[in-house]
Amino acid sequence: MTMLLIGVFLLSLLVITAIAIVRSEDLFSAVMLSGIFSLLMALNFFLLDAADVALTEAAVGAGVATVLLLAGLRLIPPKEAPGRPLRALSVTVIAATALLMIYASFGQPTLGDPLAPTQQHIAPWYIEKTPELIDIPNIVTAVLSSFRGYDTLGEVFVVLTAGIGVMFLLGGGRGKPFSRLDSQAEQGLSGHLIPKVMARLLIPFILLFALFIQFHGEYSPGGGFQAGAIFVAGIILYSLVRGEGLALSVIPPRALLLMSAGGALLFGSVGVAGMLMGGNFLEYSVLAENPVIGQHIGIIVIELGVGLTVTGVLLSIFHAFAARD
Amino acid sequence: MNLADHLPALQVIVPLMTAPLVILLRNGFLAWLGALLASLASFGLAILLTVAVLGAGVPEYAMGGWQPPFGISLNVDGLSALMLLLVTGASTLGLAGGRLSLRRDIDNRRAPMFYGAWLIALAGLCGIAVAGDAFNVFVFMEISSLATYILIAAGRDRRALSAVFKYLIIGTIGATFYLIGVGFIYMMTGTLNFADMALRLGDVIETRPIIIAAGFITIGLALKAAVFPLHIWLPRAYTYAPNAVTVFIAACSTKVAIYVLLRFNYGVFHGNLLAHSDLFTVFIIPLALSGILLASAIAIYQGNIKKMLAFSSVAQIGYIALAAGLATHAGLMAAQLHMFNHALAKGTLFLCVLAFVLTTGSASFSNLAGIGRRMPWTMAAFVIAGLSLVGVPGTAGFVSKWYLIVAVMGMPGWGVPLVMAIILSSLLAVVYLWRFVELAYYGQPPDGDVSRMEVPLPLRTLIWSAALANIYFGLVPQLPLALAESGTTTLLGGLLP
Amino acid sequence: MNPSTLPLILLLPLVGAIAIALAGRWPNVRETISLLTAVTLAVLVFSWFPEVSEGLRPRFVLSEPLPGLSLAFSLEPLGMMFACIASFLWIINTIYSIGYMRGNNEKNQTRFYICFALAIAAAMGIALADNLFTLFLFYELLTLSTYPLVAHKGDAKTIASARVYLGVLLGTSIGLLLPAIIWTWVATGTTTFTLGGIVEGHIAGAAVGLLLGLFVFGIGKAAVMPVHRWLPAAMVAPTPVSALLHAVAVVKAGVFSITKIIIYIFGVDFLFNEPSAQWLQFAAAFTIITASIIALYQTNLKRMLAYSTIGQLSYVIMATVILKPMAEVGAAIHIAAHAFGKITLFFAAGAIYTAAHKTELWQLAGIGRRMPITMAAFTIGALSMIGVPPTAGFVSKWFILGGAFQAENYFAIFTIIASTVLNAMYFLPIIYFAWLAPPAPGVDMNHGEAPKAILLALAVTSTLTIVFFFFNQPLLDLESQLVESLPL
Amino acid sequence: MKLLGLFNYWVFAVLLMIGLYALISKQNLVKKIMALAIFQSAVFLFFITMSRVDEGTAPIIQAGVANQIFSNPLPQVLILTAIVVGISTTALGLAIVVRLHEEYGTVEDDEILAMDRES
Repeated sequence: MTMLLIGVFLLSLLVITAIAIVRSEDLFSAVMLSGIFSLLMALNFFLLDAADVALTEAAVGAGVATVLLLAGLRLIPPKEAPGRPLRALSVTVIAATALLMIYASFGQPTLGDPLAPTQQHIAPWYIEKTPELIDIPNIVTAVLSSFRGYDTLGEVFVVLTAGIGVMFLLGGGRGKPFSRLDSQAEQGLSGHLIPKVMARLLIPFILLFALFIQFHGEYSPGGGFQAGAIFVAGIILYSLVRGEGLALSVIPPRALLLMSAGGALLFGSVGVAGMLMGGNFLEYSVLAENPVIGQHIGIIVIELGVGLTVTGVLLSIFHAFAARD
Repeated sequence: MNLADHLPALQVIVPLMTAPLVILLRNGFLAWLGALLASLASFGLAILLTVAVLGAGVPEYAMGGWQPPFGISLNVDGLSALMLLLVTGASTLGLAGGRLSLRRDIDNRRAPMFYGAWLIALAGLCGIAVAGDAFNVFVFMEISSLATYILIAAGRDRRALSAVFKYLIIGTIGATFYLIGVGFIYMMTGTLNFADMALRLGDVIETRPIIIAAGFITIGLALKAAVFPLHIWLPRAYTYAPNAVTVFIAACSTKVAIYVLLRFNYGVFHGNLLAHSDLFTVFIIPLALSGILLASAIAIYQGNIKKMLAFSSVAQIGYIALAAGLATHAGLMAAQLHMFNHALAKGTLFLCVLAFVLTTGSASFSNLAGIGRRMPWTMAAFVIAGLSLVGVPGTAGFVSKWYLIVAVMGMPGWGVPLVMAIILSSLLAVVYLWRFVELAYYGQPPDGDVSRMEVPLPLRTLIWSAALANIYFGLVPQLPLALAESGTTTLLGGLLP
Repeated sequence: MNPSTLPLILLLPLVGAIAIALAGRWPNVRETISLLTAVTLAVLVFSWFPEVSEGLRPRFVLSEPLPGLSLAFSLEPLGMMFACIASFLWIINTIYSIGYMRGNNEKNQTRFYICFALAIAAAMGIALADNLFTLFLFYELLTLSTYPLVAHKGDAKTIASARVYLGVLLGTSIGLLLPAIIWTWVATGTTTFTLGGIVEGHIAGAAVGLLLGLFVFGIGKAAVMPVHRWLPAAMVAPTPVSALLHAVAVVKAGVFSITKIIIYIFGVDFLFNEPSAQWLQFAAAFTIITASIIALYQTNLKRMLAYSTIGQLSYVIMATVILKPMAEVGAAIHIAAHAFGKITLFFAAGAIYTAAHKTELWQLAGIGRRMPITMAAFTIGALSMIGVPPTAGFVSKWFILGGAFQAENYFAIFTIIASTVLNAMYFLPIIYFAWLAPPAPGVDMNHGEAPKAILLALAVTSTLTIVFFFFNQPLLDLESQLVESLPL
Repeated sequence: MKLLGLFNYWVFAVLLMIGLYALISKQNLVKKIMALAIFQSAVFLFFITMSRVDEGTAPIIQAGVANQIFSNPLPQVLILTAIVVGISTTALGLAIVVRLHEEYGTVEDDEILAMDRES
């Protein structure tokens, strides 16, 4: 009951934040609010027993998205043009839809109902079979990378596509090419002592944490995607401290491209290997004598692929935005 | 397992896995070549799958070796094969015919990214066509959509950017609506697999969430499919995209959304929700009808050939939606045939437009006056494909229109007015096409120059092969017919007469 | 002969068209090819004549795109006759065209010959059609391939007229004919032309009249009012094209299709006993009389001829809907008779235009002395239109009237007589003025006869108009087969 | 109690509509992208709500503890994917907005539309 009430409180906050985002005319504050929105959302997910999702939402919604929006706002005016009249028709349609959905909710199973169809079909099978077939503690990781590994392959390609798109749109044209970035002009925060020292101290830990998330994903919440996002957060922090150019020299753009494409290829080649060794695409069981070991190998390699691609793409995107002026 | 059993997976993997390799290339030509080869290979795979479907059938493919509904399955039936042929064929046509045009639109340095996106779009569309899992469809829908946004944004006109942003917003809303619908169904059935869904839906049928789900899915996919009046993103996106891209997406991307709509409405809901077909019919037919008539009428007033053809696409989507909305055997046949035939005609038309723009540099009517005398071969192909679009007998377009009209006549009470609407819109199609044809043959070129300036022979050959395919499938439509027949059987599952 | 060679009849002009396209750079070669194709085609078509006369019905299915809808060809008396007329007149028209096009230095001659060959191919397709679907296909093809011919000149006025031409023909065919075909198919499950009709037992009552209406007005080429507008509009075309439209292919295809549909889809007997179909003879009669009256008021020679054609076409339709054996034969023969007469008239008009650049009626006064051969031919043609013996027009009118008496259809008899009088009223004065009146003031009379090619063509067609009066037995025998099953 | 159990779904509906409303009525393109994020987040909430089960814990098997009740892992997996799709869309959309600003000098939708009409 207490949990439920906390949930209600958090959700109400969520709605208020959402309204504040929509109403705010200053885009900077809107970006900050949407970071808060994501954190609240992550908290909610945590309450709802979805640790992996909470971690991801925090890393992506509050972290990556905020940084991206800020990088974008560097290039565009941060003020919204003053208000325009509401359109009565759209308001009516939207309100009606919302009421309809609320009306429909009375036919739905309530929160946490153990008899809901979702808890009866398929999901129990995952929970029951994971120890036997895959033998890793984190069921979410098992489903993500093995039972529904094909979706995850698709997810990696979505990320890669976004990377391709940003590089295609911002990588050419009027912006400066990567190689000619002037490290003199962009000193970042290096003039400020305290952030510099703090960051220096933090960065190694962040990177270490990322590696932990990457390789411990089978046992605890986490995996390639979250690891990539956190790794990127570390690099971005570094670049804030040391200026763009130096951060870039740590990982050259061509290497980023190789990472992005290589990660996706790595994932795919695990699948093809399964095919060559007599199984179906993405069938890890055939990778080793013992099917369970095969699953382990498959999961570790594809998670690595996911991590590589996510890191490569996110860094490319960040640099593409940063290199534009 | 032998290789033949892997065909459904290979259909997706081949273009998907080639894409990261292509973006690593540094040379525009090599990237194009790589993309073309991968696209040709997928076309070959689609043909193999088609042969298999028409033969013994294609067995279900369990991804990762996990049997559905626990794992993700790939299912290929006649309708999927039809879509695969369309998608891979259109992609190959666009790439093969678009070399010269793309070389102009996209600078060499960014070309590998562009071709990578092209292959990802292709893989995404193929992925939707073979998917047997509702969430997997969402993932691949997003893959193809994101990649398509990139392709459209590559247009040289700055309006390509504003068009693509609108498309991105509406496309995402559509996909999210779809996801919500899937969520509601999952909530009530606990499964994501199409076949399993259809099986388990019977128990919870007529509950509020399922009805809401049907609404969300239908509206979301109608947004993606640009069913009138949810089409606002389409004309500008088609117009300002690079010409080769228009050849590709105009022929197949909206049809894939309709494909998913068919899968859901018939494969999943229909057998369970008895009233569903009536609801669907009542919802979709008025929209389809107004699309058929209004979009055709709007097309008449366009001054840009690409925009005119784009509005024509909206009208043609109306035909498909109308046929699909009839919820009869004949209607589904007509819908599938029209998808195939319209893709054939539109692909050819846009390929001709590509050739026009290649030589004259613009797609506006004023600039294309007299083009028929300057490029007689291309223009003749345009006329043939245009006739197919109108539905003149002897062309592919007639076959599907015939089926459509026969299907419509079978509707008690609706028959005659619907037939009249279809015929009226065919006449409107004659008007808008003939406006251009007349201008092309008898108009005065802007600079008064009427010397010959045809595109190179390989491109002309390609254009003519596409045009002749319109005639071939008008006289020998057995292949699409067989596929549509097989598709209809699986869609209805023997539920309807 | 082997029925599988039937498609050759279509293929030949198509191949001719391609050869003409390739030979476009050398006018002499191009025109030789045109002529050769025409002659070969005529020989090929006529070689089927004996077989069909003997009662054989060669049939060949090329493909079957949809169940029940096939692309099939067959030869039966009506189609045989149409194919013979069209292929034979094509030869003469080609000769004439060479003279005309060169004489007037027309542009884009290659396109002209290509489209001409395509139009003939389409006409052959209509003649050989074994079912409504095939008929419809070639009907549309004929419209499309003649459009560039009508728009030949390419100026704004021509384009506008060509737009009317295309708009009316395509509009009616898609808007009315196609639904009619679909209706027939849905109701009967077939579209194959069958002697005795296929509709009986499937459609009855007022629906029959409606279906007939869809067919008659859907076939705009037959120019039953009010869908006749395209024909006067098409007068902007060069004269050989007018000849093609009025005599060789287009309008003939229209009335041929209607006749064929009435005989083979509805069935003569069935329709005779169906009161709801009776409206058609009134529509035809209205067209005959109105067109004749309008023709009276025309001042332009070609426009007058156009309205004359509209009236004559409805003769055929009128004859068909008398629905008596003799009248059916008369209808068939009138297609041929009118073709010979009208082509002569148009050739003469073209000859006058080529030699003297005259288009208006008042300019023709006294022209007979300058162009005696042309005007002699014109006179023969005009007499045939009125139906004066010894011309072709008399033969067909005789049969039509005979049929009307058989049916005791006094309305038809009256219409035919009234229109004959009207025809005489607009043709005879021209003949009189051309031969006997002095030239109108201010008209340049310093011209001679038309080019030889034109005169040759004129001579042939006018001779034919007369020969047909004396020598028509083979055709009569052939067409009698149409009504063999019916009591004469 | 039963009503409170549906509260999550109501918030889902309200958030969804807030997002949709902002998408339709806001002219600023960056704002539209943020609205898209809210719109998608609502769906995440919807799925995750479904996955929760009373007395359950996150679906991670702890050694030595028997008879644990786990929340449903499947919606969580789906939403992990959907979050990634969402951020990818945001990134691409933002890149397009940056390019639009370079080409048109504004990021207000109606102003861009007006410029498009002129050309």
